[in-house]
Amino acid sequence: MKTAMTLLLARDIFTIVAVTFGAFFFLAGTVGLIRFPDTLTRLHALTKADNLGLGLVALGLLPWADGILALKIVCVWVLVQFSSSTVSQLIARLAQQERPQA
Amino acid sequence: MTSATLFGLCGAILIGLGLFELITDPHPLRKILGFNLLGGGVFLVLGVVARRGAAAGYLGDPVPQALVITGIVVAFSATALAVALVVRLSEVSGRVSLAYASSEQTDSDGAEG
Amino acid sequence: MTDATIVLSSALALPGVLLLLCLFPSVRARMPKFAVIAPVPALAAAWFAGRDPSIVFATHFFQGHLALDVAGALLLAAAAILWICAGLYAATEMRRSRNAGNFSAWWLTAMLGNFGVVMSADIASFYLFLAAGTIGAYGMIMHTMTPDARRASVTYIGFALAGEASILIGLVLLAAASPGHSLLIRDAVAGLSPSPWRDLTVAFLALGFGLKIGLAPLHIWMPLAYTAAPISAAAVLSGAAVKAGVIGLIRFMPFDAGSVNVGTGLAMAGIVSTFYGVAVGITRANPKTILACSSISQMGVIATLIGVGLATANAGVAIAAAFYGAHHVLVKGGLFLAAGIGVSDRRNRWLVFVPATVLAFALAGLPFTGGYLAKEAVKPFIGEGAFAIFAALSAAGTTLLMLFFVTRLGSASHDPRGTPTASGLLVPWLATAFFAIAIPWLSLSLTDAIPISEVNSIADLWSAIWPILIGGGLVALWLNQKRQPREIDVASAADIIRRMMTICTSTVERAEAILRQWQAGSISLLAVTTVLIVIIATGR
Amino acid sequence: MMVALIVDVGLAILILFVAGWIVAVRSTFAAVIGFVVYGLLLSLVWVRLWAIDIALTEAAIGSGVTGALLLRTLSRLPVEHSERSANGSFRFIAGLFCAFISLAIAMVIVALPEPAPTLAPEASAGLPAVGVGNPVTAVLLSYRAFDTFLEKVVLVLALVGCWSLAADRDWGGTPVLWRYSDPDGVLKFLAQTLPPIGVLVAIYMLWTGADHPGGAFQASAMLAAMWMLTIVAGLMRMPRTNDDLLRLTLVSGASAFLLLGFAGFGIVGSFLAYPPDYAKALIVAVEIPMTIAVAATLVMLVAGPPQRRDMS
Amino acid sequence: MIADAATSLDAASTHGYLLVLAIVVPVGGVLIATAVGGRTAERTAFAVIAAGLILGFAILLDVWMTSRPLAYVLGNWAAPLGITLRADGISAVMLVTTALIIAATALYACADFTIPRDGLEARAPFVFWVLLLAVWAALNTVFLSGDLFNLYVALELLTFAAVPLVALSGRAEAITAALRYLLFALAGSIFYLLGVALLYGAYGTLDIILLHQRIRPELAVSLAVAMMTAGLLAKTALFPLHFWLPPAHAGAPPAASAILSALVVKGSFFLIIRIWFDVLPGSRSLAAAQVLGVMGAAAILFGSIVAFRQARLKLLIAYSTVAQIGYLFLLFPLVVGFEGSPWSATAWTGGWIQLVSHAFAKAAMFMAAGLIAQALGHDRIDDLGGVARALPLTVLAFAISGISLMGVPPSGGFVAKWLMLSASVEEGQWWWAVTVVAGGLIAGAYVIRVMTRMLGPRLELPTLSVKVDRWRQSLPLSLAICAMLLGLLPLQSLELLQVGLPHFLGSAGR
Repeated sequence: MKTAMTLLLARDIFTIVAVTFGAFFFLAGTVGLIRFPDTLTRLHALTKADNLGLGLVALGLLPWADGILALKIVCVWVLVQFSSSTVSQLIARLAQQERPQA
Repeated sequence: MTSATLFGLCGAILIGLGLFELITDPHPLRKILGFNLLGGGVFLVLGVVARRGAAAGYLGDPVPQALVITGIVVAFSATALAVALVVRLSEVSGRVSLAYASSEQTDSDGAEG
Repeated sequence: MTDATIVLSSALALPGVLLLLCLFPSVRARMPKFAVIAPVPALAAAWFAGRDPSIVFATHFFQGHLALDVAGALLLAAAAILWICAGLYAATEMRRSRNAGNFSAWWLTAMLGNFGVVMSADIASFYLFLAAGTIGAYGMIMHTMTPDARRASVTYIGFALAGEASILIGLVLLAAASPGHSLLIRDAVAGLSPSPWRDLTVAFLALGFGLKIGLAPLHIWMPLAYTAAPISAAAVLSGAAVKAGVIGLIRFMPFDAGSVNVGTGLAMAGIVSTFYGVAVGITRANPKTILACSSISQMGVIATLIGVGLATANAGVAIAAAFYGAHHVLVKGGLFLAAGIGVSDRRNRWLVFVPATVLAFALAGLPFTGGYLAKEAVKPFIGEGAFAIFAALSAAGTTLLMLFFVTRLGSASHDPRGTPTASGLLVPWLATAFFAIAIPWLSLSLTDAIPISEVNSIADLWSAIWPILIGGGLVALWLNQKRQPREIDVASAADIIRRMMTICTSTVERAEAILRQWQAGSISLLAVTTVLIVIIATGR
Repeated sequence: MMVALIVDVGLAILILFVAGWIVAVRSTFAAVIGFVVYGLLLSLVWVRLWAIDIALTEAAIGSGVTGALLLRTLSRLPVEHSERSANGSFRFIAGLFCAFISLAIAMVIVALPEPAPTLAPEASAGLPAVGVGNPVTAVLLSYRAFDTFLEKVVLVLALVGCWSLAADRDWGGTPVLWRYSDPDGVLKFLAQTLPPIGVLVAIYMLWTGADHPGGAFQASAMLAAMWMLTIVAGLMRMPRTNDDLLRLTLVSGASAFLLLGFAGFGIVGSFLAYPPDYAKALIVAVEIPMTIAVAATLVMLVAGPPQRRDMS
Repeated sequence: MIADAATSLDAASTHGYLLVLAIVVPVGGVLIATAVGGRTAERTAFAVIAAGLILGFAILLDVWMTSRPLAYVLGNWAAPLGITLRADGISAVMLVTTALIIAATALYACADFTIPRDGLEARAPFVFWVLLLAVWAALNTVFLSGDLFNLYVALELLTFAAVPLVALSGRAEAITAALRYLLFALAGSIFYLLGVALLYGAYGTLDIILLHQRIRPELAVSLAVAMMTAGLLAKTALFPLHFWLPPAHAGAPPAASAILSALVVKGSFFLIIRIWFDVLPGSRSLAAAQVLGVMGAAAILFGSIVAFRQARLKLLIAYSTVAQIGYLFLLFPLVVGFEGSPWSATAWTGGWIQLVSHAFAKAAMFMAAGLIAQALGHDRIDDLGGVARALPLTVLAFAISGISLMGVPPSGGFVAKWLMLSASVEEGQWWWAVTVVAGGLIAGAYVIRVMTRMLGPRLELPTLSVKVDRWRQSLPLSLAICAMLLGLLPLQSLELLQVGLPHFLGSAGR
């Protein structure tokens, strides 16, 4: 009984912490996107922060989801990882090509 | 003040903005953007109507929702056609503008074929 | 009744069929000859109707109604004869013309309109034939395609359309007042008296028809048109076609009810044009122009007559006006033919001169000519009392103008080569001249509907002769002072109108150049939306 | 509830800000980017209005495909600084009018009747006859199927109109999407791995659309995206516009509707009526060609008019 | 239970399936033509035209005989949930008019848009035949649909079919005109959609009959009607919203111009009529009707004068369209507010006869102008000399349609004007009468101006760049004769045009 209560509490805390951190990373990433000088550094900030942020948010939501829903959440995270890494790579190359000295 | 009404007012303002852009901006592509803003506003009004019509265990009246979906597709088709016209115009005349090429349209040669 | 239907509709059917045949180029080429016989059924119809004064009625001809009363029959007969003779003339005249076919297409259209106007008994078909006549006349005037002809045709159609617009309004008002909304002219005119817009209606109609018959100051088109048109065309236009306005006045003026204001106005305009025509005419050199001016003057007399009848609510003027008009049809048509033939051919110049002079005097009302009868017919209305002096002066003026015309005839078309006149031109002319003298007597013997005092007392004769003498004296004076008549551009007024039109239309066009911009258009979309929102929201 | 309202207010303000930015910003490119953002925010609004189907459609078509289309266009237009209309008074008057119109609409919206008239009861009452659980799908494919049918024709017409702007010599040629030179095959890799999943997702959306949010449009947008990806990566070739198979695919959606309609004539005795017990099966049967057709049309519309005959 | 009322009314008509076919057959044609392409497009078009003519006349006959509106409930889903197709008198008349004009245009167009023998389909022919059918489908839907949103889709269908026709020639001016047209039309249709949304929000139905039963004068309705009307005015190009029309209609190929000027603008006008006379309650805004009338009058005078000033034949004809559209809008002040009086019926009939006769006359004019432009290689009015000798039938067609535009008897134009004039006189609104007459005069001016040139002698040597065969010339002539035959109608109101009109003409109500 008591253990169940604590478990529930732990799950809440875990979720809150994880999602908060995730949101923070998103914020940081966005700030970086706006503040950083050139494409590559912006890209750096964005990808790192967003992937981590999304991961944390997904992680935090997992305990609330039953099987199929959890699977969906994981899928979302994986797909975003997948595509965003590719896209950022392409953008990076474009940026490199457009570099004056490169 | 329910959130439905709120978004309804939002839609009204969007309509005004879109209309303004559609009418005042000389660049055709921007006009097309304006049309889409305007459309978004109108769809929002329709969506608000749907939301207010929540009944029978649904959170919204499905009929206007379906109308919005149809409307979005129609608006996309319109955008595609307009954009194609703009591109073709710039290919033919080298200009992206609604002004007629020279001395209004009177020099458009009436003789076809 | 049925045979009446046949006769009346055939009078329109034959020209119509020939007109349709014009669609085939091969037939069109030969049409000038065929067109000669086109008026024959109309002549038959006139004869048929003239025999018994009871109105001949043919119902439902394309939901239109045809009718012919004595007044109509008189005009129809004269017109038909003129169309035949002028048609013969045209067949010769058009021999060298490249597009004679088109000419006779217009010719037939005008003929159709002319007959139809005289015979139609309901408002719609009357307007229809009026329009047909206008269009045909437009084509004939334009035929030679010289710059003058073009200018004349455009001026003519402009004035004619304006006149028809005025008539259209009048007709609509008339139909609105008509009991049970019957479109029969008789019913409509009869029902006019209680109508609140009676004077307005009559005014619109009078204005329109006055324009049709070239009353001053709406006469500008007339000299231009008759001068520019080919001879045969000028003959039928000035003779027959112009009577569309006369028959219109006869049919649509509510003589029973009367209308003092409009009647007076019409009479005033008539008196003015009677003398204005003379005054202008004697300053012209071209015989055709002089004849046109004489038409203005003569139509002025008829307008005065009808105006008096309208003001005094005297229905008798109708038949008198018709009689006077019928006489004018043939005389004026004939004189135009004479002007066309000219006197270049030495051998038979007298064949032109003598009849022309007779006709000239006939127009002035010389006793024992048809003109004398015509004057007698109108005398009861504008021959007595205050109008006696008007009648006398008009006769004098006519004499002056016509004699002047005869002299111009001698000097104007004088070419040294002296080419022999084709008999194809002479015969129609002489025929017309003969009928011009004969028809009034003939019709007088045929029908007793025309009120003329049979006894020709010496006083009557004298009253008819002395104005002619005065006129003769005047022309002698006028010619003695060796002043070469100078050309005054009649169309200057028309040009001024045209210039004013150009100015305002170009202003409109400048406005359009602004409205054509996206900005103006889209702003007006917003404005229209706003206006509609406000009005509809507040209007409920 | 209060929190939700605050969130909504924030969302509304954000959208208005983005819209205003689209209107105000000088660079057209920036405006287009802003429009994509606008679309995404709008789909959030749809979520907040509990219209998940619309949210998906808006995100997929209203924002996604339209954004792709506009960006594609920008890359084709000459980079000219659009002459801002110097005419300030004109803009001012226009602004006044627009403001008035917005105001009027706002007044009406505030004054809309309570309780709001609705067709939700009728719609749900009709569901058993249609055999699907998602009322929106029922409206789209049964109650107002005629709208959907005509709208398929609209798509086809838009494509014909788009093609009609080709040069005469290019007719029947191949439209050109981006072609991305990709030495170390990252994109190719993505284009090889993502599409199977995408197709799977599309099928899932299509299937679940019968009973839950989702359906043909969303699925077709997904398919279109996958197809474009493979084309951009160079794995597939754009079909020629006079290719018979392509033409058949494009009209298959509307044609399926037409056949279904006549089937209704024959079986139930009314155009576009479903026999009660096969209703769901028929609906899905229509949705499949419809999805493929719409996907193809979207791709072709983004690609634009045919360009060069010698493409192979 | 109102729904039941509507359905019971709709269930009453037996031949309702004709309405579905009238829409679906052209749509099927579009799909087949698009799918197969090549020479099939043309063949499909003619097959559809044959069927469409039969359908149109069948519907007209049925409505005429039963003097009841036809109706069809799509998918057995009655309003308000479903969509109902309805054909009242005016729909039937418009269906037949459209079918006739499209048939003539197709015959006329085969010469311009033949698919090359080699089987390879070419751009212009393919696009033309597909879009011709699309225009037809859209128009029939506009005439038949009884559901406001369905009408919106139909309206967009019409726009998407019309715009590429404008741009078909591929010249820069044409494309600019098409773009202007599209953007303005899109603004118009989105306005309309907003109105639809508001009406649904207020009454929870889109069905015209149900709305008519439920609607009350209130703010939402006012705004909705104002927005819808304004949007549709933009698509109808009523002065001062006409700026897109002349270049668009003058820049299109002649066959397309005929369709656009004769039919397409009438589609949105028809919708305005639907909203004003079928949706709105008897108490319509008189002031707004007067405003529409004023705009119409301005269009008549302004358009005619500008037409008179044009140097190009096709532009002249396009501006005359601007003017002729104006006459249609006199119908509002002449009918609204005089419901029940016989004069409203007179004006109503006059307006519709004007619409139909203008459709015929204007199609004929554009076709004639197209032939002339083909023969001479230009359409400069001042250099038209001698055309009458080269193309007599074409000039005759132009003249006859000109007579109808001028409102000179015998022509539909005259009957229409007569009815409008007498209505305005009877109702004491004489100022409309003055406008109508003045408009006729100016129309006379521009028609006469062209005719004088055409009949005139050829200034330079004849250069017939293309030989135009007699058969082709006869097409505009036949259309012009149709416009003239309308002049044989009696000068009184027609019952057919009032079939299915709910309330306002007293006679033959729903």
